[in-house]
Amino acid sequence: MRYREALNAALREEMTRDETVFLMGEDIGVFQGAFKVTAGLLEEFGDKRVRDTPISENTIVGMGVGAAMTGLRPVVELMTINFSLLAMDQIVNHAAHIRYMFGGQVKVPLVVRMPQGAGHQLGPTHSHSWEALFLQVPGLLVAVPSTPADAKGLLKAAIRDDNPVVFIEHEYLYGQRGDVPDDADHVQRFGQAAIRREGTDVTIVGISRQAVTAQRAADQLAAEHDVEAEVIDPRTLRPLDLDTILASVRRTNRCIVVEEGWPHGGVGANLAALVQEQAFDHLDAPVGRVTGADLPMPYSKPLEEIAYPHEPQVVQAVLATFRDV
Amino acid sequence: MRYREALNAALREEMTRDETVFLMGEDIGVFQGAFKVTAGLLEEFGDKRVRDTPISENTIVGMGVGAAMTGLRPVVELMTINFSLLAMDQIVNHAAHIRYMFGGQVKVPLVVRMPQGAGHQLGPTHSHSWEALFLQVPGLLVAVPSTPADAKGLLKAAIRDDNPVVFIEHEYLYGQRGDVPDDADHVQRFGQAAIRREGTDVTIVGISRQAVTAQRAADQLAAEHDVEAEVIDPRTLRPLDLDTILASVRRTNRCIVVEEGWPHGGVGANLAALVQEQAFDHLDAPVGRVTGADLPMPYSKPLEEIAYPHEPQVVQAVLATFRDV
Amino acid sequence: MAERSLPSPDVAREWLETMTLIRRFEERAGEMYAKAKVGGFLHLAIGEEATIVGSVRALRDQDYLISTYRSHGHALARGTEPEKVMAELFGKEDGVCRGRGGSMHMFDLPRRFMGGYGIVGGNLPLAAGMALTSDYLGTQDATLCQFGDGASNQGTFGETLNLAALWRLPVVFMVTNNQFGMGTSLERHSAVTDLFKRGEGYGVPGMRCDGMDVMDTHHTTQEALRQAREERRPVLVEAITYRFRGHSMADPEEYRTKEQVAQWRARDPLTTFGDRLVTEGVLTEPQREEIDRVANETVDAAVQFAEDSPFPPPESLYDDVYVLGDQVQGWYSIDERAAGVHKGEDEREWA
Amino acid sequence: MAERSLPSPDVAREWLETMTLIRRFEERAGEMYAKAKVGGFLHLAIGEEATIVGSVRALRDQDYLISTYRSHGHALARGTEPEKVMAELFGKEDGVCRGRGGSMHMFDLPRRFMGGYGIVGGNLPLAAGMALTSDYLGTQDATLCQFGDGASNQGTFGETLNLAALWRLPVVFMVTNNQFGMGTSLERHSAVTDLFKRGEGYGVPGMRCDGMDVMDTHHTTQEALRQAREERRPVLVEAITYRFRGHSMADPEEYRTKEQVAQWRARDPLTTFGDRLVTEGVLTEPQREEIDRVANETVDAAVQFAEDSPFPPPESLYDDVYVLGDQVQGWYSIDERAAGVHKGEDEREWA
Ligand SMILES: Cc1ncc(C[n+]2csc(CCOP(=O)(O)OP(=O)(O)O)c2C)c(N)n1
Ligand SMILES: Cc1ncc(C[n+]2csc(CCOP(=O)(O)OP(=O)(O)O)c2C)c(N)n1
Ligand SMILES: [Mg+2]
Ligand SMILES: [Mg+2]
Repeated sequence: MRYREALNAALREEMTRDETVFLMGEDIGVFQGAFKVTAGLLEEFGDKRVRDTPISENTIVGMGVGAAMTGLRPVVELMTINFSLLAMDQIVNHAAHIRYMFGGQVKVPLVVRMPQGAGHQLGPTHSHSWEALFLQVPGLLVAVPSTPADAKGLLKAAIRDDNPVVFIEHEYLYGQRGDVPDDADHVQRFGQAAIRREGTDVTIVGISRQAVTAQRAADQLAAEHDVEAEVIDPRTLRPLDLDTILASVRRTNRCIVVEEGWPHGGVGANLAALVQEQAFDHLDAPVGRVTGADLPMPYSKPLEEIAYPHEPQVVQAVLATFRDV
Repeated sequence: MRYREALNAALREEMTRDETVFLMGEDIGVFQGAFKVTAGLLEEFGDKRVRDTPISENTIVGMGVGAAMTGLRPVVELMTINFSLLAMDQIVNHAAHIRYMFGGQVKVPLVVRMPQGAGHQLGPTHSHSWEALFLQVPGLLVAVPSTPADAKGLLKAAIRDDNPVVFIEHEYLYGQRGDVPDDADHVQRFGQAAIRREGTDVTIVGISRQAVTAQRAADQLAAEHDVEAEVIDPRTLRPLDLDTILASVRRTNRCIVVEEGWPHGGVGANLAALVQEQAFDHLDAPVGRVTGADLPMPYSKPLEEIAYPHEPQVVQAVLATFRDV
Repeated sequence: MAERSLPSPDVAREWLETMTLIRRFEERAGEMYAKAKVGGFLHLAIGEEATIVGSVRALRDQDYLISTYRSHGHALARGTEPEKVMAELFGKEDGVCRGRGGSMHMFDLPRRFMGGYGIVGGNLPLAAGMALTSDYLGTQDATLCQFGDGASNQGTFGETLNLAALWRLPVVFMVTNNQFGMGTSLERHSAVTDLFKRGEGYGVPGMRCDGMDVMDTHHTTQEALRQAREERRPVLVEAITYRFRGHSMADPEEYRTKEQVAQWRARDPLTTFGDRLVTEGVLTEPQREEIDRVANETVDAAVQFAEDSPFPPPESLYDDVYVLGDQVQGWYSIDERAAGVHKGEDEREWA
Repeated sequence: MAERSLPSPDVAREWLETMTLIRRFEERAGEMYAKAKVGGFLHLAIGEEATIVGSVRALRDQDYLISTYRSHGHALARGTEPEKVMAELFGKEDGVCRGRGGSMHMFDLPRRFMGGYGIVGGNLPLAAGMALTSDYLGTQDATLCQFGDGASNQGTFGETLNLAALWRLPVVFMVTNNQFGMGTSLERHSAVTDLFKRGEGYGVPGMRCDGMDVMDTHHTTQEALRQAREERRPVLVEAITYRFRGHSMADPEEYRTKEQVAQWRARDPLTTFGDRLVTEGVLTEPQREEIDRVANETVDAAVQFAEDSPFPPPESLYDDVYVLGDQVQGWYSIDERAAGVHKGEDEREWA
């Protein structure tokens, strides 16, 4: 099953399971979704539960917050993460803060879905990877599924959870295939990292689509450099399963984080800080980071190619951690 | 001279120096500014150059971008940083990206001023410290002045620079006094950290208002614990003077970063990642972080007090780096 | 505007009692702020009591009410205990929001007072979302969304009105036009000063009422709510009023003249409504004074309660950041204050 | 609408030439996209040429023009070299934006084409800012801001129109109503479908024109620009038109009927305007065909130029992220690709 179809199945199952779950977003109904994630759902559930909206990001997220505060479970789709900046105030100052600032009187069971990522030559303003913006925000849960199974399991968990969730999908992953448990009760709970590949020499943490790049790089490292890398996909960044990452680093003594977003203040920076704090004496080399370039994403293919991480950069970063031995 | 007056002087001097410099913002004119930074400027320069705006954050920043693209040097005031989320799209997808995405054909000499910080019991939604959000964004310059002299020197440099600048002031600092060079040509250029106190035992990096907390903590460390801390104030986060920080850490072998914002993905995380990358073999302890609590800022005084950094926490974090020796 | 006739004596008396309570409560809150018992920003609605009580009294118990950072009056009118509102201002554990929100962030779920919000214009989308819930669940509940003249310049205004009209949501948008957005007067922040007309381009019809007249405000809001409820469409109501005090406690008020303030104070809704009740024989002067005395007593008790209530304990700092459970048992933080969220920091036992 | 009379023969011919060039250019761009010579999103304005040429021709050289991600036509009408636009689509170094922006982000400073923007509604504030510059510097320049029907639902629409009216800025907001925001039809995204009326609540008068008629569009835009320029106030113009192709290249178009598309195609602005020029004797059939041939030749040359142009070299990756100088000599990055910005990474020489 494709990642896209897994998300579609999760939405269908949860809408069937719970009458209060409904979808709002731009072109999710008649148009079937910009990336076809919601294909067929309008026909199946009707326009009360699959609602096309005008282009008003801040307001559709805010309406989701209001509906969530009063008993519904809205799943809002932002066509892409690039437009989430327009809804930042509703996501941070409202969705994430409301429960705390009102002393726990109300909950906000809202899911805001959005795909991110570069690689399709969409250029500046349309190629962002911003998990690092959202992981900063207390009150939010943040998911970054990299496989069809996780896409389904995590989305189901997100919809059932009583906290506001920023659910970050990836445009490149939509077409990827993978096995998906079709058990409608299977949910993948947040805060459980996945070890995608076991290894003893170095720990590679891959975020969102870069979890896939990390695995490919690991295979290359084994085949060509005789380095056995352990690949970890955190799956969610809030909550974060740091235990699994630390346990691995304490065995491998080396750690590389791979992400698509900007280098400063990114997921890699956060993990590097946490890992060196918690496993300082276990590190034989600095925690390394492979990130997107520090610039708006250029449109031109050859420039875009070198502006976000690919296997060679991961391999190089890993090998670098051995140079000093 | 107070920090507030230093900013006022910078605005007055630059407006006098350059006819194309003008101010836009909510209640900056007739009301003299929510924090009185623009006091007297409407009277002195008239309503063409000191413009009160409606409450429309995204649009006033966007108008600043458009005006900057066509030859003016707008200085936009956002009443507080808490409202900057509404303008995020114009700041990131427009101000920061326009030069790059149009192949360098145009520049955006825009300054967006905004005060941040907790301590006045403004509660959730009104007590944010978000330098960490902006430092992620390539294309922006980011300033976090902590003294009246820097407030003036950096604001003048920001107005004269041809790049878009996010200029982050601090509500607590507005009333603080300090010496300020009254030479109208004195500018403090970006990318030069200040060593606020010399020391040999540990490097404390303080951001924005926390640079002041760091100095107080350093005095306490010297007086009560016989620890000589070197205190560094980066002054700007983009560009970042990492050299000065690294040179210090290579001497002290210990580093603590103090900031008011949230812990995950903060300035401390970014510096911890950079310092362990660049000075790994020089570190005798993990780079430590003292940050704001991982929650929306509570209104209640005793809770707010413990929810952002004060001297004791800095002292404790510094002493912790010696425990393992 | 033709003068509206009075409601039944009991109703009229209750309205005056509530308006008086709000006035005395806010005056005292101001004093407590001066004594530093209350911190942060304190936005008083003194002068706007007729707008508040007239509109809130047009609501049914099940209807949703949502307001701004200037919402003590809305909470009190909705029935929230004055002592809990005062305790919130004091930042105490017994405050409506356990001291977490403060003056700008009141909330009372049982009474469907869905909160005060600090972000100007931020509550409009929430209101439409609440109305969407009523529509989705097929109830007869309506939502009343209060915001100011300045807020009508925020992008959320146009976005929300369009969506509410497009989806025929049962929501009434009430713009409390008190002539100023902070220090900026209406004509200096809005190109069109007839704010009730601003919704027409989005398919939302407008009405205007005299916000200094509790009866006119009540009558207009009631009709607007009826249309929202029965005809299933949003309505925009503009209430013309004035705030007698500064925007917040720290406001030199250089943006308006003493004369202007005096003119509006001459129309003080408490006085005019009270006088009328006396003239029309609903109340005797002694009864009117009694209402004032009772209000003051209630406020005294509220202050005492707030004084006696404890501050929230430090251990409660992290309460309610998340709904904890299977998924969120705690979370990583580097933060020494975060009890129980230090999983994995074993290596820093010494810290 | 009363049929407008033709402009002078030379002008009429030039309009048809430009409309034809845009049409042929975009058809070819679509082919190049199919051949994967062009990447990303490609939004064609085929069907909207009369709206584009009619409005752009109403501008003076010094006026500012700003558009959206659907702006090849605006650039070409403004005079940007077709080969540079095509090279931009190819992501080549000789593209107008050196291949950095692509189809959605065209820009041509000398011609005051102030750019295409990918964020719906994002260009309205910029346009008002440009008009503010004209006002500030006391010039006679006006700004023409192009956006779509869907964009009129963004918050920036209301915010910007209010500010432009309040400050009397010389800007014309032109909503190109092509009946759809992506797959969402006008009546499904806007409660009020007479979009030209949407500005009234913000003090911006509206006009409507037939966007399939280049003369009517030109006449209306010219009058709007005159008012903006001379009476110093913004105007909202709604052009009724239709896009013949999908929203972007990947669009199954399930949201509209073949019949509807056919009806609009029957009003193809190239055909109707061309026919009229022939009927009224401005052109002979052979001359008309000649125009088409020349347009095709120009496009052939543009494609050849784009093919021959080199891709930007890797070392240029970081060009123009910043205006470098005294303050920004480079900046820290952990990024192996960032030549010259590795100050301080000496300890990782080995890396
Ligand atoms: C988004 C945002 N911008 C600015 C502010 C600062 N601010 C608080 S109240 C206010 C004025 C609002 O005026 P109005 O909407 O008329 O309400 P009033 O205060 O008159 O009740 C401003 C600018 C804010 N809280 N939120
Ligand atoms: C803020 C934002 N939201 C969503 C999108 C995705 N998107 C691109 S074009 C478009 C439709 C815009 O419709 P309209 O304004 O009518 O312009 P048209 O495409 O018809 O020319 C959408 C939703 C975007 N680019 N920006
Ligand atoms: Mg007001
Ligand atoms: Mg359209």
